[in-house]
Amino acid sequence: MYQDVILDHYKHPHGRGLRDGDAEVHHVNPTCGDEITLRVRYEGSRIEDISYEGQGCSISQASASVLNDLLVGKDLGEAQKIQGVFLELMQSKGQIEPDDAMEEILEDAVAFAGVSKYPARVKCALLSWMAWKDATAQALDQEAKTA
Amino acid sequence: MYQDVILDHYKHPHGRGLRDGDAEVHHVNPTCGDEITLRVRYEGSRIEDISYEGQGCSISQASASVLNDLLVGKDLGEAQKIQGVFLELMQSKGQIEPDDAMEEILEDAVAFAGVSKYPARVKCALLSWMAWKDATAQALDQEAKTA
Amino acid sequence: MTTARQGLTGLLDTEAIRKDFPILERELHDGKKLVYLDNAATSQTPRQVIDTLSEYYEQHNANVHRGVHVLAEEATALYEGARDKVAEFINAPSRNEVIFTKNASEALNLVANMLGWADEPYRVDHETEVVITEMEHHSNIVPWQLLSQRTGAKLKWFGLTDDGRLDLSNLDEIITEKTKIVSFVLVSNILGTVNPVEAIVRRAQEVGALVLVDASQAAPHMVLDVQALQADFVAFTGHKMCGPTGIGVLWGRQELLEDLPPFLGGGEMIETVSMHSSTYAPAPHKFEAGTPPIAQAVGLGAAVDYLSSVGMDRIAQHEHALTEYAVRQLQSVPGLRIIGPTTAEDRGAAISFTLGDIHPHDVGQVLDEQGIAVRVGHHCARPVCLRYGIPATTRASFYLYSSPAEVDALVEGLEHVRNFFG
Amino acid sequence: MTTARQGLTGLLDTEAIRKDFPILERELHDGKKLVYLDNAATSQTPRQVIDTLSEYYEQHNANVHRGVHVLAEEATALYEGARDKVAEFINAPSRNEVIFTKNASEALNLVANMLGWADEPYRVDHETEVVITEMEHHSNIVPWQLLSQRTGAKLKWFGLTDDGRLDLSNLDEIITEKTKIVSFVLVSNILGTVNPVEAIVRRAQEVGALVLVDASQAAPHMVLDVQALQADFVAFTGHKMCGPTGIGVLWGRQELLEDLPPFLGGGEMIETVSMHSSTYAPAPHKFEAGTPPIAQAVGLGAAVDYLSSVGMDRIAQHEHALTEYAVRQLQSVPGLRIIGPTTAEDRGAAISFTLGDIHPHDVGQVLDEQGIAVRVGHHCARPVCLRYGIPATTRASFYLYSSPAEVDALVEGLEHVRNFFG
Ligand SMILES: Cc1ncc(COP(=O)(O)O)c(C=O)c1O
Ligand SMILES: Cc1ncc(COP(=O)(O)O)c(C=O)c1O
Repeated sequence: MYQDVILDHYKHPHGRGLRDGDAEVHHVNPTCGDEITLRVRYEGSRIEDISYEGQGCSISQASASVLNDLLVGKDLGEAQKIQGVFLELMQSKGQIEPDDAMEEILEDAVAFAGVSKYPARVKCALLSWMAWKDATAQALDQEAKTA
Repeated sequence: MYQDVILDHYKHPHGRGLRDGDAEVHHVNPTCGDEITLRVRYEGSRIEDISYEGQGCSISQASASVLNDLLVGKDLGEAQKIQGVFLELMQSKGQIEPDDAMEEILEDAVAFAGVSKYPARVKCALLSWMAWKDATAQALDQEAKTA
Repeated sequence: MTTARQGLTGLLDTEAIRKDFPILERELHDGKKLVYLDNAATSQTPRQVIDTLSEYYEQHNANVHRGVHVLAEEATALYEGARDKVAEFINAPSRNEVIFTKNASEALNLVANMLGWADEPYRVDHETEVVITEMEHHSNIVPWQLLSQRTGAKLKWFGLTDDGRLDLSNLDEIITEKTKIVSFVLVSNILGTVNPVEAIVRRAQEVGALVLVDASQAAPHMVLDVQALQADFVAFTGHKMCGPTGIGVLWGRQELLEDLPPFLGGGEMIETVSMHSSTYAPAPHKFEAGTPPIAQAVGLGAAVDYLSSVGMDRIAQHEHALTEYAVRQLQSVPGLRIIGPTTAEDRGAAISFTLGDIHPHDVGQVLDEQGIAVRVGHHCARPVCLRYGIPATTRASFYLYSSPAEVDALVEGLEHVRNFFG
Repeated sequence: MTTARQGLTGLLDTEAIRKDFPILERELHDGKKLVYLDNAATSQTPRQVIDTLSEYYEQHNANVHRGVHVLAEEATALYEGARDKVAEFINAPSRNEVIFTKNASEALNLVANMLGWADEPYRVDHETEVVITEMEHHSNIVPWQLLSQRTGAKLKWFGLTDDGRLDLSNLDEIITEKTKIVSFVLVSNILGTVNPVEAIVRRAQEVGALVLVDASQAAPHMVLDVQALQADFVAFTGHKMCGPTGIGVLWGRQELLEDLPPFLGGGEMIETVSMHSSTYAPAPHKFEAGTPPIAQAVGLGAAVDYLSSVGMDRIAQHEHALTEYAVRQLQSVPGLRIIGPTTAEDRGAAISFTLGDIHPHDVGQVLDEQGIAVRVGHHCARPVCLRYGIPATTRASFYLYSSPAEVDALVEGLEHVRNFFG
């Protein structure tokens, strides 16, 4: 499961650190203690930044780095589509062999395909993605209120 | 386990019915519902009568009949000795093969040797004997108080 | 005898089925073939289940959840896979509604305890009432007596009719606005009666009471569809349905399982623990404290597969035909009185009876000498014996491997008992 | 490595012992031999126990107690015989003091619940206190948190020293006249610490508090003598001592078991039941509601026979030697920090550690790829992780079949982990 891509992201995380954001969330995986604090900043429906701090296993840390890579700069609708595909891959119990079309969408994130065979680790891979989803909901909520 | 002797006592119980006594007890085997009401009458330390009414399986009923046979007319000390030997036999889990000496003491009651192999039935065989022991204790207690 | 058996339809090929059950080959008392008619107490275990257990210990044994090594993942997949199988077997809307317990008794106690510690609107306290019936197994009486002693709640019950059915004539007086829960048996283990769930559920829903169905004698013998039952909880036990001992099931509606407090505390049932406080995992784990009966759940999964491969509807049909035959044949034995319904209508395959004034212990013992295993006593339902004024009964109970020839053996055996004590 | 192993004395002939455990033959990940170092989570099962289970189901399966047929008598004799074996194994004064539960967690919950419902002088209520320690397994924390929430009793605990031992410096302030029960672990499943029972028991007796010892990690690994412990209750679990899942034990002093109220209600635990009230059977049956885990108790009996045939003192010696070797070798791995005592003194064979800042999940996963099974996480003892400021640990734990070669494999495996993430 430890693809080089994953190890690279783990050792050299992209976009790590907390910067300004519209909303901040803190997510914990109680069974293994993985933690992430994550902020999102939107410009309209465009994701300006995803910044984060966390501790945990290589899978959860690398996944946050990949998330940052993939979603920053994207439009919300596009990002949700990517998130949907990643979720599907992670819940596939190793049954999905990513094809070119999927690789086009998920880029480095296809490296997590092998993780989906390990139920105990799927939650690690999804931690930052769930945090992003939650933070986004809060940011939109806030915007709706102030609008 | 159903020796003819046991069946005989079951079908034609000796001394059945309630007559005058110094003490009366009512014992129940809650697991199978066997019941006995038993009275004892002493003349000094001599057992004048053991009378009883009961309902239950052939083993419990026959055992009461044998008890009546064996103990009525005996001196308390002698009766307790017999009771001790019967108890030993019943708790032997089929390991004791009654010899002549035991047969001398227990008479018809040796027929219960086979019952001792059936843990679920040992309590049935002992019901009346435990009732007799209890009634005797009460009778003696009473005598002590009135003396 | 052969003529009497004519016209029996819907029977299974018991000769084939019996080959799956090693114990049925046993000979007792110098060569008497085992005639096992004590299935309401426990069922026998097919080779498929025994092998599954051995394979579990020989190949996959590990503690479940949270493990990252191969064995832990295999054991977890097997254990959670068993939950899927059971969920499907009872047509549960969600696998998360299936809680593994050690037996049906723990499942029933679990509900009683949850309700004692629950918040409104579920809380059972001194202003509320709990309803059971007079034909319950002790495991569905004593937990409610304890709850009632400990909370002050009033315990009420439905009585029985002379022919062994629930007396629902006072349905509206027994189940009232004060009722918090109605707990009753789907199929009686002593009378064989199949109870009218719908009427009771309807009244319970009217007053907002919860319904717990004790399906210990139903799950092994008929199609059990928890959604069709419309109950809130359903309990049953593995060892009566070809499964191992040490495993039971509580099914409960998801919203309830979310709202209700835990019962036992410990490993597996928590989300996060500090010395000052803890939070609980979502159901079903919230109710499964400690290392669960892993191999036993896996074994129950295999049992459910086995039963499904035969078909629960076909098993029910088989038992119905056999019961019809048995009540008819038994009533031909002089002095025999069936305690419970005397026809096969709305009736399970457990038949209790008395034989003249021969004590059931004697009946059972003499049958045993002929290799015929029946149960005698009050069958953990003493109030039923009190109700019918008998100290105990003899009970013969059938399962998918029981055959008309075994009914005949029983009837012949009883003739022998009569002669013996005659 | 070979030189490092020199001087190891007291080891068992693991080559012979391993032949009894079919699962140890398993190969993982294309031909890697299983190195099973997750024994504190669950132990593996010897052929002797697996065969006993199969034989039970193939030959003797029946419900226990009250049956008059051969199978029921055999099953009862086997089940009660297992009680005798366990009683002897722990040197219980009486077989009636041995209660079968489904696991250690149920045993611990049973005591907490009994004390909540008990009469004086045992009753735990809002004026009283309950004492545990910071190194307890969640199964010995959450039941007391629940009891304390439900009764208002104050929950207190002993803290830990930096080197992983109980801090008893404030013994007299923690255990006071208000203390009703002190419940603590004999051997920690995360730190490996063996706790000083005597000092705690002495203080508890001084103030008249009951003592419950969680021996889940002790019973499998050392001579357990409940009389020598002088505790009031001792709990342990079958699956960690070569037995099946689904079976645990609570030992309790007879007078207490007589005085204390029942926990679960149901069949088997009653003396007589009417709709209005029930009376309870004497212990141990009072605490065994419903059909017990019969096959699992019988399997535990076989496990106890197996362990005794090897000798608990020799098993303890073996593990001591292995632990000594392991703590020494592990500390030679750069960046490895043992969480818990760093010598084999007063220490069991479970060794938790961290490896630099490599997350335990990653350590465990990469070890697994080499066929080495360890556990990672908080080991159901999260307060210990909080105390030492770590999210989780990797834990290797040994048993009678573990060998020095497996310690070497672990150390090599950890070197590989370091390189991989280095
Ligand atoms: C120290 C300790 N106590 C209690 C338990 C709980 O045992 P079980 O999960 O079998 O109930 C365990 C094992 O998980 C343990 O290690
Ligand atoms: C109707 C009914 N309910 C509950 C039970 C209790 O099941 P268990 O003993 O497996 O807990 C039984 C069987 O004994 C039963 O027949």
